[in-house]
Amino acid sequence: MYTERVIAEFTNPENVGEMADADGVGEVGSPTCGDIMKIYLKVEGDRIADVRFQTFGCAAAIASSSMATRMIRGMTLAEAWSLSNGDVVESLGGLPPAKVHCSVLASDAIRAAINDWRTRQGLPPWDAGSRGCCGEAEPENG
Amino acid sequence: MYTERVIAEFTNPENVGEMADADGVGEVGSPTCGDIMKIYLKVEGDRIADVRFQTFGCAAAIASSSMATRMIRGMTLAEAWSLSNGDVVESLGGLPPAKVHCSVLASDAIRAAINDWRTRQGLPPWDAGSRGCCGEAEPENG
Amino acid sequence: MNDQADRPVYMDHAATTFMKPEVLAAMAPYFSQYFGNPSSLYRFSGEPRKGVDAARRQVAAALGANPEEIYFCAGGSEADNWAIKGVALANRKRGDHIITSAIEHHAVLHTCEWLKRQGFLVTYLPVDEFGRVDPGSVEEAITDRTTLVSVMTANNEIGTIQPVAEIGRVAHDHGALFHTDAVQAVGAVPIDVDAMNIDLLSLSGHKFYGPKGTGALYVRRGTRLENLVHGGGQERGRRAGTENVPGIVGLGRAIELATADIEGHNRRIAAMRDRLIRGVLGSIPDARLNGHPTERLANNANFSFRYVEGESILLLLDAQGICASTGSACSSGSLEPSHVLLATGLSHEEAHGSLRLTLGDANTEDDVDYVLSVLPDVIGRLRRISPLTPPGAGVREVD
Amino acid sequence: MNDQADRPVYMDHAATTFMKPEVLAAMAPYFSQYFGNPSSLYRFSGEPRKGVDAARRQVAAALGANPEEIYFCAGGSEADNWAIKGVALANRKRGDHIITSAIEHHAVLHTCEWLKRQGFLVTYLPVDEFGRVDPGSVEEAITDRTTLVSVMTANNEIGTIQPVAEIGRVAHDHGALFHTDAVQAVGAVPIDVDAMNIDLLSLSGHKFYGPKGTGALYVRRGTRLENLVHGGGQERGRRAGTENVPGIVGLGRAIELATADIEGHNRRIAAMRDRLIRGVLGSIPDARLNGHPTERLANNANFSFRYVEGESILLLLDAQGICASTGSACSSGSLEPSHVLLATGLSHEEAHGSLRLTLGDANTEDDVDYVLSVLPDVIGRLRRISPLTPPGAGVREVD
Ligand SMILES: Cc1ncc(COP(=O)(O)O)c(C=O)c1O
Ligand SMILES: Cc1ncc(COP(=O)(O)O)c(C=O)c1O
Repeated sequence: MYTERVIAEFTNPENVGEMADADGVGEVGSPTCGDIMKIYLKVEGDRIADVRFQTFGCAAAIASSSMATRMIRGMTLAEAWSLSNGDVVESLGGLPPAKVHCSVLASDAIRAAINDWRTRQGLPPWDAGSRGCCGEAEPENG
Repeated sequence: MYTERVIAEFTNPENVGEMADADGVGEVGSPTCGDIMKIYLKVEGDRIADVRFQTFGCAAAIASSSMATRMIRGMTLAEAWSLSNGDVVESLGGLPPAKVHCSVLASDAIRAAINDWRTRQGLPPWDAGSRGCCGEAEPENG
Repeated sequence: MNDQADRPVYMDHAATTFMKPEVLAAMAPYFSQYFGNPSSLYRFSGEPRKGVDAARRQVAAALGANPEEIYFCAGGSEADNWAIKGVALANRKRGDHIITSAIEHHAVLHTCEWLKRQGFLVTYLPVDEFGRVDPGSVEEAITDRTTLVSVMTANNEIGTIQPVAEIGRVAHDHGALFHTDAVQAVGAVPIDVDAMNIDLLSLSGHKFYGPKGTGALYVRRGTRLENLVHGGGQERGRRAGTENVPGIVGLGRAIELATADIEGHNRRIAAMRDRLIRGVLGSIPDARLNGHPTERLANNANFSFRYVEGESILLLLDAQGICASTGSACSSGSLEPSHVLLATGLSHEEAHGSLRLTLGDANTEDDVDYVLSVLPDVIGRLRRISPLTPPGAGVREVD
Repeated sequence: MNDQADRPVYMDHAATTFMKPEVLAAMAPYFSQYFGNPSSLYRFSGEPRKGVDAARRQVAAALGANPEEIYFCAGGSEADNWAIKGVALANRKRGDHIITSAIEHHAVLHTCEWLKRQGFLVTYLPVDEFGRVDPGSVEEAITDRTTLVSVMTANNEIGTIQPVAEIGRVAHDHGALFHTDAVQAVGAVPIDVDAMNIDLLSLSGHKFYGPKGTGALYVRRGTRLENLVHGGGQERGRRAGTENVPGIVGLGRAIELATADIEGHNRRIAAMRDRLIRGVLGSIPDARLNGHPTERLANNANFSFRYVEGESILLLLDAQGICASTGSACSSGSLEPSHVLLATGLSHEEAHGSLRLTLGDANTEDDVDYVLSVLPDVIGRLRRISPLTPPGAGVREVD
């Protein structure tokens, strides 16, 4: 069901681990939903100098975290903010419909980390909307 | 589903045909039921000297007619009257449950022929009961 | 008795067919090698899943459908039950009326009887003397409450092919769904679900040289349908049960073979059938062909022989090594004549004296000759036993 | 990735099994040689009919039942649907209440949900931390309106074996029928329908090295049961559809093999299982065994590993050529934790981190060693990624 890129990203994820001295940290999800994603950012100027993640979740969640963190490294915060879950899915070569929410979680966690950094800087948080974690199941067929 | 004896009796039936100068004729069944049996008797004294049958029906009906006529040849009319359908079934080595009614038809036809003979002799008919032809289906299982 | 019983002249292909070697070959790797559950996550499920996917494409291609509209199940009876109960129950709020025909298979008729016991109304359309449903009669029967029209593509006893496209059109004009039981039609009648206005279609693998215990239901995208078998999420949540992978793969291969050259197949089979029909009607008096003279399955010959009963014919043919079938079925207490033959207007007697010979891919012209050499004598023998036979009637001398 | 994917270490026998060569050998003649319809009248039907009859005796013998009480169908899901809907609908006049357990297979639970939509009342019995149903809870739940109690013989996820004889006794004491889903139990739990007070029992061929798409329902003589699949008169009028003769024959042979020496089989399999359990719990901290310590299927090992999620475990094991299963299933929008594990009192997190390893006849001690050599590292890797892992937790050093 997963593409080879997803499996490769999952089995050899990058940017794994805690970051003790992070400038911004974002955590989304819950054990009830079955996925938790935590993103750590090191910010230099308005750019993401370093990024780490920790994920509890399925292969798609881990692959999405890894891919998303690789994508935002070096981006400005504004660029990282506008990274959509669709960008992540595309870079993974696709995700099964039931797994798309994992990529949403990844971009949500990034935004949470950015807003954490903004708050620490005394800046007002950007408006992230609210997407929740346990989305409603779409009927698969008819 | 049929025993070898039924198949043998059906493929090589005895006593087949019309009897122009019969002393008694009995016909039971109807095309609607799917079986018609007609028995012709030649009576000498109180004995069945000769017997013929004509049957429209399934293999069990034809085999039952053949077997029943073979059994009653030479019997007294009273003996033939008391031939039960169970006797016929036994001589055939058994009939499938759904086919037992064919043997009933055979003994009914014999009784009809005997009573025809009795009526022609000015004797009162014996009481044959009434068994009809399209019996109620018994539930096969449970 | 002859000793051909193990390899008789088999003319009962409408009952079931042998499985083709190509089909078994396609199935073989999935029994013990690629045995994994196609729904599992590990790579070992890849081959089974590919097998099922390919079969779904094969079935879809044979029907002019999309693969996502094909649902595998365990046979024609299940498909019929599922389609009819599924549509009736899922659309109950919209209406409680179902239209079908008097000559459907019992899998349809008994399902409709069950729905009647659940409070549904069922109309049974009559047929003409050839077994055809008049699309105009659908028009007359259909109401605002009608949610489903179910008429078979081709009849299993007399082979009559129905004007399904026209019947489907009438159903759609009135907002009803159209289901067709195509169990006998696959491989003999070219199917295009769009052109034929079909919303649901039942088929069964063992009728076209595929495996027994396999079938499929075509369900047009967006059709409201309740499940028949509830449970796991197989078949996209619509039909629970671990997938019968070898069976599904075999069904796919079989339908591909059966629909590769329907026209050529029909030409070959119909030539034998026509010779059989001419030979029988030419050598046996008081015989008639049941079903439609032209709108019939290429492999179907169904006769009524007056004065005799079908099971007897069958067993005498069997004694000569010929496998055939009759509409005269045995139930306790009486012979049940075929509801199909009665619906075409036959008397009970004629309906009882029916014989169905259905040809298949392994039959040869020799088989036809053999049947033609045996059948007149069989009918003659039984007529000599029958009290219904008028003096002189019997077997015409063959010239 | 290793390249064992085609012949991996397969430890998912509760999902499905390979078919044994003896089973295929038994089926082989019925595909293309003895292909006739067993219900037909001609002698050519003799072999298929004998094959079906023999299989019916084989299944009956395995259950301590009479052959006339065995009805073949297309799998465990169909058998469950049939038993539960069939009893509920046929006995509706007597009562509208059904009792089942919280840890049944979806084939039972979703069927009960369907019945609820038809107006029935359903009680779901709780289980203890080991997944056992207390017969006393049946006693409490049962009322005058209860027509059916359905509790599985053994659970498919955690392997817990239920006190079915006691549950059946309570049902009978109150005039209710007792159905058990024995799909996972056949070949592992000795069955005697009389001693165990069972009125209906479901089984599925592909769980004990038989063919996929085959199953049977045991129905005690005299049980009121509606049909699920209506149509032809097959299976003595109770389950329509041309008989899947090769499948039925294979099912018969498979159940005969599977029940020939249950004790010896269990001894061999349980020895491997116990070594597996000890090895896993000994080398991986924060791991627990789910299910009952002793009253469990010989082939079932089910663990929860804290801080990690099951699908990830599965896919890393797959990358090492190991086929396993998890209770953590994916549905749109969120991970659905196993209803079975939640019912035993696990938290969502623990339920998500479950791994099921189910052994089978082809597994060897080497396979156990291999899994034990791979699993600690897999769990360790995922724990290092997880934000839930407390500092220091991870993998215990093996000494
Ligand atoms: C306990 C249990 N019941 C029912 C089923 C359904 O059986 P099948 O998938 O063969 O229809 C299964 C297996 O999937 C099972 O494990
Ligand atoms: C027209 C028709 N519908 C349905 C069926 C039922 O198919 P199956 O016996 O494969 O369930 C048959 C054959 O028996 C049939 O001929």
